[in-house]
Amino acid sequence: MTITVRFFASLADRVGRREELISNEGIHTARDAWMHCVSDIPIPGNALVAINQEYSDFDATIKEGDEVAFFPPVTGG
Amino acid sequence: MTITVRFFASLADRVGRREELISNEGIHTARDAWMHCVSDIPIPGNALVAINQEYSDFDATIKEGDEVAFFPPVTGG
Amino acid sequence: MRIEVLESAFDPWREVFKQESSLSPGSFGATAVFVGTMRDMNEGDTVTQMTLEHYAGMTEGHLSQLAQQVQADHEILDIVILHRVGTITPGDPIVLVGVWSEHRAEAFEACEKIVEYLKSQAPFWKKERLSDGADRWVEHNTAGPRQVLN
Amino acid sequence: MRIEVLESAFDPWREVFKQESSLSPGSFGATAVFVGTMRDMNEGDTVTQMTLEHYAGMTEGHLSQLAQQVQADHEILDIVILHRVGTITPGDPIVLVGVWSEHRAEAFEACEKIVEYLKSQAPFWKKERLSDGADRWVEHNTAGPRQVLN
Repeated sequence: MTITVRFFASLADRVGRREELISNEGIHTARDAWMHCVSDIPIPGNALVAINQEYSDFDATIKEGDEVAFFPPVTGG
Repeated sequence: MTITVRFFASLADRVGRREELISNEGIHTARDAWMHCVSDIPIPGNALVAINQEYSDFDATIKEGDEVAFFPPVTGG
Repeated sequence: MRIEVLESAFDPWREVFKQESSLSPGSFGATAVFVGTMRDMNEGDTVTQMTLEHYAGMTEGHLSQLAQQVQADHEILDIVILHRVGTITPGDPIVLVGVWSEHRAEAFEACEKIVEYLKSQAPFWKKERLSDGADRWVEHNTAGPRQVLN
Repeated sequence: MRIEVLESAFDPWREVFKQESSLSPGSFGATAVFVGTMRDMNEGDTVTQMTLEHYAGMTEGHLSQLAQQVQADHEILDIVILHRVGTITPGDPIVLVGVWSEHRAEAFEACEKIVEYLKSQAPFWKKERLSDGADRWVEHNTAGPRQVLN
Protein backbone atom coordinates (compact mmCIF):
# COMPACT_ATOMS: atom_id res chain seq x y z
CA MET A 1 0.00 0.00 0.00
CA THR A 2 1.14 3.52 -0.72
CA ILE A 3 0.24 7.18 -0.36
CA THR A 4 -0.23 9.29 -3.49
CA VAL A 5 1.29 12.77 -3.23
CA ARG A 6 0.23 15.35 -5.82
CA PHE A 7 1.45 18.85 -6.63
CA PHE A 8 -0.43 21.45 -8.65
CA ALA A 9 0.23 24.64 -10.58
CA SER A 10 3.21 26.76 -9.46
CA LEU A 11 4.01 24.25 -6.68
CA ALA A 12 4.33 21.46 -9.26
CA ASP A 13 6.72 23.66 -11.25
CA ARG A 14 8.71 24.42 -8.11
CA VAL A 15 9.12 20.84 -6.92
CA GLY A 16 9.64 19.60 -10.45
CA ARG A 17 6.95 16.91 -10.50
CA ARG A 18 3.20 16.44 -10.33
CA GLU A 19 2.78 13.09 -8.61
CA GLU A 20 4.74 10.71 -6.45
CA LEU A 21 3.85 7.41 -4.81
CA ILE A 22 5.42 6.94 -1.40
CA SER A 23 5.39 4.19 1.19
CA ASN A 24 3.83 5.31 4.43
CA GLU A 25 6.59 4.08 6.72
CA GLY A 26 7.36 6.85 9.17
CA ILE A 27 4.87 9.20 7.47
CA HIS A 28 2.06 10.21 9.77
CA THR A 29 0.99 13.67 8.62
CA ALA A 30 0.69 15.71 5.42
CA ARG A 31 3.77 17.64 6.58
CA ASP A 32 5.72 14.38 6.78
CA ALA A 33 4.68 13.56 3.21
CA TRP A 34 5.98 16.92 1.97
CA MET A 35 9.28 16.52 3.85
CA HIS A 36 9.69 13.02 2.44
CA CYS A 37 9.11 14.17 -1.15
CA VAL A 38 10.79 17.58 -1.19
CA SER A 39 13.21 17.69 1.71
CA ASP A 40 15.21 20.47 0.05
CA ILE A 41 12.31 22.99 -0.13
CA PRO A 42 10.45 24.27 2.93
CA ILE A 43 6.66 24.33 2.66
CA PRO A 44 5.66 27.74 1.20
CA GLY A 45 3.70 29.87 3.67
CA ASN A 46 0.67 30.13 1.38
CA ALA A 47 0.58 26.44 0.35
CA LEU A 48 -2.71 24.60 0.78
CA VAL A 49 -3.21 20.92 1.42
CA ALA A 50 -6.06 18.56 0.57
CA ILE A 51 -6.38 14.98 1.78
CA ASN A 52 -8.58 12.79 -0.38
CA GLN A 53 -9.79 15.92 -2.20
CA GLU A 54 -10.96 17.72 0.95
CA TYR A 55 -9.19 20.80 2.34
CA SER A 56 -7.15 19.78 5.36
CA ASP A 57 -4.08 20.96 7.27
CA PHE A 58 -0.45 20.00 7.36
CA ASP A 59 -0.71 18.27 10.72
CA ALA A 60 -3.66 16.11 9.76
CA THR A 61 -3.00 12.39 10.00
CA ILE A 62 -2.75 10.46 6.75
CA LYS A 63 -3.17 6.76 6.27
CA GLU A 64 -2.58 4.00 3.75
CA GLY A 65 -4.16 4.71 0.38
CA ASP A 66 -4.71 8.43 0.98
CA GLU A 67 -4.22 11.04 -1.73
CA VAL A 68 -2.39 14.10 -0.38
CA ALA A 69 -2.31 17.18 -2.59
CA PHE A 70 -0.29 20.38 -2.21
CA PHE A 71 -1.14 23.54 -4.14
CA PRO A 72 -0.93 27.34 -4.12
CA PRO A 73 -3.90 29.67 -3.49
CA VAL A 74 -6.58 29.05 -6.12
CA THR A 75 -7.14 31.57 -8.92
CA GLY A 76 -10.07 30.24 -10.95
CA GLY A 77 -13.34 31.85 -11.93
CA MET B 1 -52.04 77.32 -23.50
CA THR B 2 -53.08 74.44 -21.36
CA ILE B 3 -51.83 71.90 -18.84
CA THR B 4 -51.90 68.21 -19.74
CA VAL B 5 -53.01 65.95 -16.90
CA ARG B 6 -52.35 62.22 -17.25
CA PHE B 7 -53.40 59.22 -15.21
CA PHE B 8 -51.80 55.77 -15.35
CA ALA B 9 -52.59 52.18 -14.40
CA SER B 10 -55.04 51.65 -11.53
CA LEU B 11 -55.40 55.42 -11.06
CA ALA B 12 -56.55 55.79 -14.68
CA ASP B 13 -59.12 53.04 -14.08
CA ARG B 14 -60.27 54.74 -10.90
CA VAL B 15 -60.75 58.23 -12.35
CA GLY B 16 -62.15 56.83 -15.59
CA ARG B 17 -59.78 58.53 -18.01
CA ARG B 18 -56.13 58.66 -19.03
CA GLU B 19 -55.63 62.23 -20.16
CA GLU B 20 -57.27 65.61 -19.78
CA LEU B 21 -56.30 69.07 -21.02
CA ILE B 22 -57.11 71.85 -18.58
CA SER B 23 -56.71 75.58 -18.58
CA ASN B 24 -54.37 76.79 -15.89
CA GLU B 25 -56.65 79.48 -14.48
CA GLY B 26 -56.60 79.16 -10.70
CA ILE B 27 -54.37 76.06 -10.89
CA HIS B 28 -51.03 76.59 -9.20
CA THR B 29 -49.95 73.16 -7.95
CA ALA B 30 -50.21 69.49 -8.94
CA ARG B 31 -52.76 69.11 -6.14
CA ASP B 32 -54.90 71.85 -7.72
CA ALA B 33 -54.77 69.96 -11.02
CA TRP B 34 -56.02 66.76 -9.39
CA MET B 35 -58.83 68.61 -7.58
CA HIS B 36 -59.87 70.29 -10.81
CA CYS B 37 -60.01 66.99 -12.73
CA VAL B 38 -61.33 64.60 -10.10
CA SER B 39 -63.02 66.67 -7.42
CA ASP B 40 -65.07 63.68 -6.29
CA ILE B 41 -62.10 61.44 -5.37
CA PRO B 42 -59.49 62.39 -2.77
CA ILE B 43 -55.87 61.83 -3.77
CA PRO B 44 -54.93 58.26 -2.77
CA GLY B 45 -52.29 58.16 -0.04
CA ASN B 46 -49.83 56.16 -2.16
CA ALA B 47 -50.32 58.19 -5.37
CA LEU B 48 -47.19 59.54 -7.03
CA VAL B 49 -46.88 62.65 -9.17
CA ALA B 50 -44.51 63.56 -11.98
CA ILE B 51 -44.24 66.99 -13.58
CA ASN B 52 -42.76 66.98 -17.08
CA GLN B 53 -41.73 63.34 -16.54
CA GLU B 54 -39.74 64.02 -13.38
CA TYR B 55 -40.87 62.83 -9.95
CA SER B 56 -42.26 65.77 -8.00
CA ASP B 57 -44.70 66.44 -5.17
CA PHE B 58 -48.30 67.53 -4.94
CA ASP B 59 -47.45 71.03 -3.76
CA ALA B 60 -44.98 71.71 -6.55
CA THR B 61 -45.90 74.68 -8.72
CA ILE B 62 -47.05 73.96 -12.25
CA LYS B 63 -47.09 76.34 -15.16
CA GLU B 64 -48.47 76.75 -18.66
CA GLY B 65 -47.61 73.82 -20.93
CA ASP B 66 -46.63 71.44 -18.15
CA GLU B 67 -47.47 67.74 -18.21
CA VAL B 68 -48.67 66.54 -14.82
CA ALA B 69 -48.99 62.79 -14.31
CA PHE B 70 -50.59 60.87 -11.45
CA PHE B 71 -49.90 57.18 -10.91
CA PRO B 72 -49.79 54.41 -8.30
CA PRO B 73 -46.56 52.86 -6.97
CA VAL B 74 -44.60 51.32 -9.82
CA THR B 75 -44.47 47.53 -10.27
CA GLY B 76 -42.22 46.89 -13.25
CA GLY B 77 -39.13 44.75 -13.60
CA MET C 1 -25.34 51.12 -24.41
CA ARG C 2 -28.88 50.07 -25.29
CA ILE C 3 -32.01 51.06 -23.36
CA GLU C 4 -35.29 50.02 -24.91
CA VAL C 5 -38.94 49.38 -24.14
CA LEU C 6 -40.18 46.55 -26.35
CA GLU C 7 -43.73 45.82 -27.47
CA SER C 8 -43.03 42.28 -28.62
CA ALA C 9 -41.35 39.19 -27.18
CA PHE C 10 -37.56 39.02 -26.95
CA ASP C 11 -34.99 36.32 -26.22
CA PRO C 12 -32.82 37.77 -23.44
CA TRP C 13 -29.83 35.47 -24.08
CA ARG C 14 -29.78 36.33 -27.76
CA GLU C 15 -29.92 40.03 -26.88
CA VAL C 16 -27.04 39.66 -24.41
CA PHE C 17 -25.05 37.83 -27.08
CA LYS C 18 -25.79 40.60 -29.60
CA GLN C 19 -24.81 43.37 -27.19
CA GLU C 20 -21.61 41.58 -26.23
CA SER C 21 -20.68 41.14 -29.89
CA SER C 22 -20.23 44.90 -30.17
CA LEU C 23 -17.57 44.92 -27.44
CA SER C 24 -13.88 44.38 -28.06
CA PRO C 25 -12.94 40.77 -27.08
CA GLY C 26 -10.53 40.85 -24.17
CA SER C 27 -11.73 44.26 -22.94
CA PHE C 28 -14.22 42.91 -20.38
CA GLY C 29 -13.66 40.31 -17.68
CA ALA C 30 -17.08 40.19 -16.01
CA THR C 31 -20.66 40.12 -17.16
CA ALA C 32 -23.59 40.20 -14.73
CA VAL C 33 -27.07 39.63 -16.11
CA PHE C 34 -30.51 39.66 -14.53
CA VAL C 35 -33.66 38.49 -16.30
CA GLY C 36 -37.12 38.86 -14.79
CA THR C 37 -39.64 36.42 -16.22
CA MET C 38 -43.43 36.19 -15.85
CA ARG C 39 -44.46 33.49 -13.39
CA ASP C 40 -47.74 31.58 -13.56
CA MET C 41 -48.38 32.24 -9.85
CA ASN C 42 -48.51 35.40 -7.75
CA GLU C 43 -49.65 35.77 -4.15
CA GLY C 44 -51.04 32.24 -4.22
CA ASP C 45 -53.17 32.72 -7.35
CA THR C 46 -52.74 31.28 -10.82
CA VAL C 47 -52.03 34.03 -13.34
CA THR C 48 -52.81 33.35 -17.01
CA GLN C 49 -51.64 36.59 -18.59
CA MET C 50 -50.33 40.01 -17.71
CA THR C 51 -50.51 43.47 -19.24
CA LEU C 52 -47.56 45.80 -18.72
CA GLU C 53 -48.23 49.53 -18.94
CA HIS C 54 -45.58 52.25 -18.91
CA TYR C 55 -45.22 56.00 -19.04
CA ALA C 56 -43.65 56.32 -22.48
CA GLY C 57 -40.89 58.89 -22.52
CA MET C 58 -40.47 59.14 -18.76
CA THR C 59 -39.41 55.48 -18.61
CA GLU C 60 -36.77 55.74 -21.30
CA GLY C 61 -35.51 59.08 -19.95
CA HIS C 62 -35.12 57.79 -16.41
CA LEU C 63 -33.50 54.51 -17.44
CA SER C 64 -31.01 56.33 -19.67
CA GLN C 65 -30.09 58.74 -16.87
CA LEU C 66 -29.71 55.82 -14.48
CA ALA C 67 -27.55 53.82 -16.87
CA GLN C 68 -25.26 56.77 -17.53
CA GLN C 69 -24.93 57.45 -13.82
CA VAL C 70 -24.17 53.81 -13.01
CA GLN C 71 -21.68 53.59 -15.87
CA ALA C 72 -19.80 56.62 -14.55
CA ASP C 73 -19.92 55.54 -10.89
CA HIS C 74 -18.86 51.90 -11.36
CA GLU C 75 -16.34 51.80 -14.23
CA ILE C 76 -18.78 49.95 -16.44
CA LEU C 77 -17.96 49.18 -20.08
CA ASP C 78 -21.47 48.58 -21.38
CA ILE C 79 -25.08 48.21 -20.26
CA VAL C 80 -28.20 46.77 -21.87
CA ILE C 81 -31.65 47.33 -20.36
CA LEU C 82 -34.71 45.93 -22.13
CA HIS C 83 -38.22 46.01 -20.67
CA ARG C 84 -41.30 44.48 -22.20
CA VAL C 85 -44.70 46.21 -22.35
CA GLY C 86 -48.07 44.99 -23.63
CA THR C 87 -49.72 41.63 -23.05
CA ILE C 88 -47.56 38.68 -22.06
CA THR C 89 -48.04 35.11 -20.85
CA PRO C 90 -46.20 33.00 -18.23
CA GLY C 91 -42.61 32.25 -19.21
CA ASP C 92 -42.23 35.49 -21.19
CA PRO C 93 -39.22 37.63 -20.25
CA ILE C 94 -40.21 40.98 -18.72
CA VAL C 95 -36.89 42.65 -18.13
CA LEU C 96 -33.23 42.16 -19.03
CA VAL C 97 -30.38 44.01 -17.33
CA GLY C 98 -26.87 43.18 -18.54
CA VAL C 99 -23.65 44.85 -17.39
CA TRP C 100 -20.08 44.42 -18.64
CA SER C 101 -17.00 45.51 -16.69
CA GLU C 102 -13.36 44.60 -16.17
CA HIS C 103 -13.87 43.04 -12.74
CA ARG C 104 -16.78 41.26 -11.10
CA ALA C 105 -17.40 43.62 -8.17
CA GLU C 106 -18.48 46.43 -10.46
CA ALA C 107 -20.63 44.21 -12.67
CA PHE C 108 -22.57 42.68 -9.77
CA GLU C 109 -23.07 46.00 -7.98
CA ALA C 110 -24.15 47.88 -11.09
CA CYS C 111 -26.53 45.12 -12.20
CA GLU C 112 -28.26 44.96 -8.82
CA LYS C 113 -28.43 48.74 -8.54
CA ILE C 114 -30.15 49.01 -11.92
CA VAL C 115 -32.60 46.21 -11.12
CA GLU C 116 -33.53 47.71 -7.75
CA TYR C 117 -33.95 51.17 -9.25
CA LEU C 118 -36.04 49.76 -12.06
CA LYS C 119 -38.30 47.91 -9.62
CA SER C 120 -38.74 50.90 -7.31
CA GLN C 121 -38.64 53.95 -9.61
CA ALA C 122 -39.25 53.22 -13.29
CA PRO C 123 -42.87 53.95 -14.25
CA PHE C 124 -44.09 50.48 -15.26
CA TRP C 125 -47.24 48.82 -13.93
CA LYS C 126 -48.46 45.23 -14.10
CA LYS C 127 -52.05 44.05 -14.38
CA GLU C 128 -52.63 40.34 -13.91
CA ARG C 129 -55.41 38.19 -15.36
CA LEU C 130 -56.35 35.39 -12.96
CA SER C 131 -57.65 31.95 -13.90
CA ASP C 132 -61.26 33.06 -13.31
CA GLY C 133 -60.82 35.80 -15.92
CA ALA C 134 -60.68 38.65 -13.40
CA ASP C 135 -58.05 41.37 -13.78
CA ARG C 136 -56.15 42.88 -10.89
CA TRP C 137 -53.38 45.45 -10.65
CA VAL C 138 -50.21 44.32 -8.92
CA GLU C 139 -49.98 46.56 -5.85
CA HIS C 140 -46.33 46.26 -4.94
CA ASN C 141 -43.12 44.52 -5.92
CA THR C 142 -41.37 42.02 -3.67
CA ALA C 143 -38.36 43.15 -1.68
CA GLY C 144 -34.87 43.26 -3.16
CA PRO C 145 -31.88 41.27 -1.90
CA ARG C 146 -30.49 44.01 0.32
CA GLN C 147 -30.09 47.75 0.26
CA VAL C 148 -27.98 48.47 -2.80
CA LEU C 149 -29.19 51.97 -3.65
CA ASN C 150 -26.99 54.69 -2.24
CA MET D 1 -28.52 21.12 -12.24
CA ARG D 2 -25.40 20.98 -14.36
CA ILE D 3 -21.84 21.28 -13.04
CA GLU D 4 -19.11 20.72 -15.58
CA VAL D 5 -15.45 21.39 -16.29
CA LEU D 6 -14.98 21.88 -20.03
CA GLU D 7 -11.87 21.35 -22.10
CA SER D 8 -13.11 23.26 -25.12
CA ALA D 9 -14.70 26.66 -25.79
CA PHE D 10 -18.34 27.27 -24.89
CA ASP D 11 -20.91 29.98 -25.61
CA PRO D 12 -22.27 30.97 -22.18
CA TRP D 13 -25.50 32.50 -23.50
CA ARG D 14 -26.30 29.41 -25.51
CA GLU D 15 -25.63 27.25 -22.45
CA VAL D 16 -27.92 29.42 -20.29
CA PHE D 17 -30.62 29.16 -22.95
CA LYS D 18 -30.22 25.36 -23.06
CA GLN D 19 -30.37 25.01 -19.28
CA GLU D 20 -33.42 27.26 -19.07
CA SER D 21 -35.19 25.23 -21.75
CA SER D 22 -35.38 22.29 -19.34
CA LEU D 23 -37.34 24.36 -16.78
CA SER D 24 -41.10 24.66 -16.76
CA PRO D 25 -42.11 28.06 -18.27
CA GLY D 26 -43.78 30.17 -15.61
CA SER D 27 -42.04 28.36 -12.74
CA PHE D 28 -39.18 30.84 -12.38
CA GLY D 29 -39.33 34.62 -12.07
CA ALA D 30 -35.66 35.53 -11.74
CA THR D 31 -32.43 34.49 -13.42
CA ALA D 32 -29.04 35.80 -12.30
CA VAL D 33 -26.02 35.00 -14.44
CA PHE D 34 -22.33 35.73 -14.08
CA VAL D 35 -19.78 35.14 -16.81
CA GLY D 36 -16.05 35.56 -16.29
CA THR D 37 -14.12 36.19 -19.50
CA MET D 38 -10.41 36.27 -20.22
CA ARG D 39 -9.08 39.83 -20.53
CA ASP D 40 -6.10 40.83 -22.67
CA MET D 41 -4.60 42.77 -19.75
CA ASN D 42 -3.72 41.84 -16.17
CA GLU D 43 -1.78 43.88 -13.63
CA GLY D 44 -0.77 46.30 -16.33
CA ASP D 45 0.65 43.68 -18.71
CA THR D 46 -0.67 42.46 -22.05
CA VAL D 47 -1.69 38.81 -21.84
CA THR D 48 -1.81 36.78 -25.06
CA GLN D 49 -3.02 33.43 -23.75
CA MET D 50 -3.77 31.62 -20.55
CA THR D 51 -3.64 28.02 -19.37
CA LEU D 52 -6.18 26.91 -16.78
CA GLU D 53 -5.25 23.95 -14.59
CA HIS D 54 -7.58 22.21 -12.14
CA TYR D 55 -7.63 19.38 -9.64
CA ALA D 56 -9.89 16.98 -11.51
CA GLY D 57 -12.36 15.29 -9.21
CA MET D 58 -11.89 17.66 -6.28
CA THR D 59 -13.22 20.54 -8.38
CA GLU D 60 -16.36 18.80 -9.51
CA GLY D 61 -16.98 17.33 -6.06
CA HIS D 62 -16.69 20.69 -4.32
CA LEU D 63 -18.78 22.56 -6.86
CA SER D 64 -21.53 19.94 -6.66
CA GLN D 65 -21.58 20.11 -2.87
CA LEU D 66 -21.68 23.90 -3.02
CA ALA D 67 -24.48 23.98 -5.59
CA GLN D 68 -26.59 21.55 -3.55
CA GLN D 69 -26.01 23.57 -0.39
CA VAL D 70 -26.91 26.86 -2.09
CA GLN D 71 -29.97 25.32 -3.70
CA ALA D 72 -31.24 24.12 -0.33
CA ASP D 73 -30.41 27.36 1.51
CA HIS D 74 -31.87 29.82 -0.99
CA GLU D 75 -34.96 28.20 -2.56
CA ILE D 76 -33.23 27.88 -5.91
CA LEU D 77 -34.91 26.09 -8.80
CA ASP D 78 -31.85 25.35 -10.92
CA ILE D 79 -28.13 26.06 -11.20
CA VAL D 80 -25.60 25.78 -13.98
CA ILE D 81 -21.84 26.07 -13.34
CA LEU D 82 -19.40 25.65 -16.22
CA HIS D 83 -15.67 26.25 -15.91
CA ARG D 84 -13.15 26.10 -18.71
CA VAL D 85 -9.74 24.42 -18.43
CA GLY D 86 -6.87 24.18 -20.92
CA THR D 87 -5.43 26.90 -23.12
CA ILE D 88 -7.55 29.93 -23.92
CA THR D 89 -7.15 33.34 -25.54
CA PRO D 90 -8.51 36.81 -24.68
CA GLY D 91 -12.29 37.01 -25.08
CA ASP D 92 -12.82 33.33 -24.23
CA PRO D 93 -15.35 32.64 -21.45
CA ILE D 94 -13.74 31.12 -18.34
CA VAL D 95 -16.68 30.55 -16.05
CA LEU D 96 -20.47 30.63 -16.21
CA VAL D 97 -22.70 30.65 -13.12
CA GLY D 98 -26.47 30.76 -13.73
CA VAL D 99 -29.18 30.58 -11.08
CA TRP D 100 -32.97 30.39 -11.45
CA SER D 101 -35.42 31.16 -8.65
CA GLU D 102 -38.92 32.50 -8.08
CA HIS D 103 -37.78 35.89 -6.79
CA ARG D 104 -34.74 38.04 -7.48
CA ALA D 105 -33.26 38.21 -3.97
CA GLU D 106 -32.49 34.49 -3.95
CA ALA D 107 -31.10 34.46 -7.48
CA PHE D 108 -28.70 37.37 -6.88
CA GLU D 109 -27.52 36.08 -3.51
CA ALA D 110 -27.01 32.50 -4.71
CA CYS D 111 -25.18 33.58 -7.87
CA GLU D 112 -22.76 35.82 -5.97
CA LYS D 113 -22.20 33.22 -3.28
CA ILE D 114 -21.28 30.60 -5.88
CA VAL D 115 -18.96 32.98 -7.74
CA GLU D 116 -17.16 34.06 -4.55
CA TYR D 117 -16.80 30.45 -3.41
CA LEU D 118 -15.52 29.43 -6.79
CA LYS D 119 -12.95 32.24 -6.81
CA SER D 120 -11.72 31.54 -3.29
CA GLN D 121 -12.07 27.76 -2.84
CA ALA D 122 -12.38 25.79 -6.08
CA PRO D 123 -9.01 24.31 -7.11
CA PHE D 124 -8.35 26.08 -10.40
CA TRP D 125 -5.15 27.92 -11.30
CA LYS D 126 -4.33 30.34 -14.09
CA LYS D 127 -1.01 30.70 -15.88
CA GLU D 128 -0.67 33.72 -18.16
CA ARG D 129 1.51 34.09 -21.22
CA LEU D 130 2.72 37.67 -21.63
CA SER D 131 3.47 39.46 -24.89
CA ASP D 132 7.21 38.74 -24.55
CA GLY D 133 6.44 35.00 -24.45
CA ALA D 134 7.13 34.58 -20.73
CA ASP D 135 4.72 32.57 -18.60
CA ARG D 136 3.65 33.56 -15.09
CA TRP D 137 1.24 32.07 -12.60
CA VAL D 138 -1.56 34.34 -11.40
CA GLU D 139 -0.88 34.75 -7.70
CA HIS D 140 -4.26 35.88 -6.42
CA ASN D 141 -7.74 36.78 -7.55
CA THR D 142 -9.17 40.28 -7.23
CA ALA D 143 -11.54 41.04 -4.39
CA GLY D 144 -15.24 40.28 -4.57
CA PRO D 145 -18.03 42.83 -4.35
CA ARG D 146 -18.65 42.44 -0.62
CA GLN D 147 -18.68 39.66 1.93
CA VAL D 148 -21.36 37.23 0.74
CA LEU D 149 -20.03 33.99 2.17
CA ASN D 150 -21.61 33.09 5.49
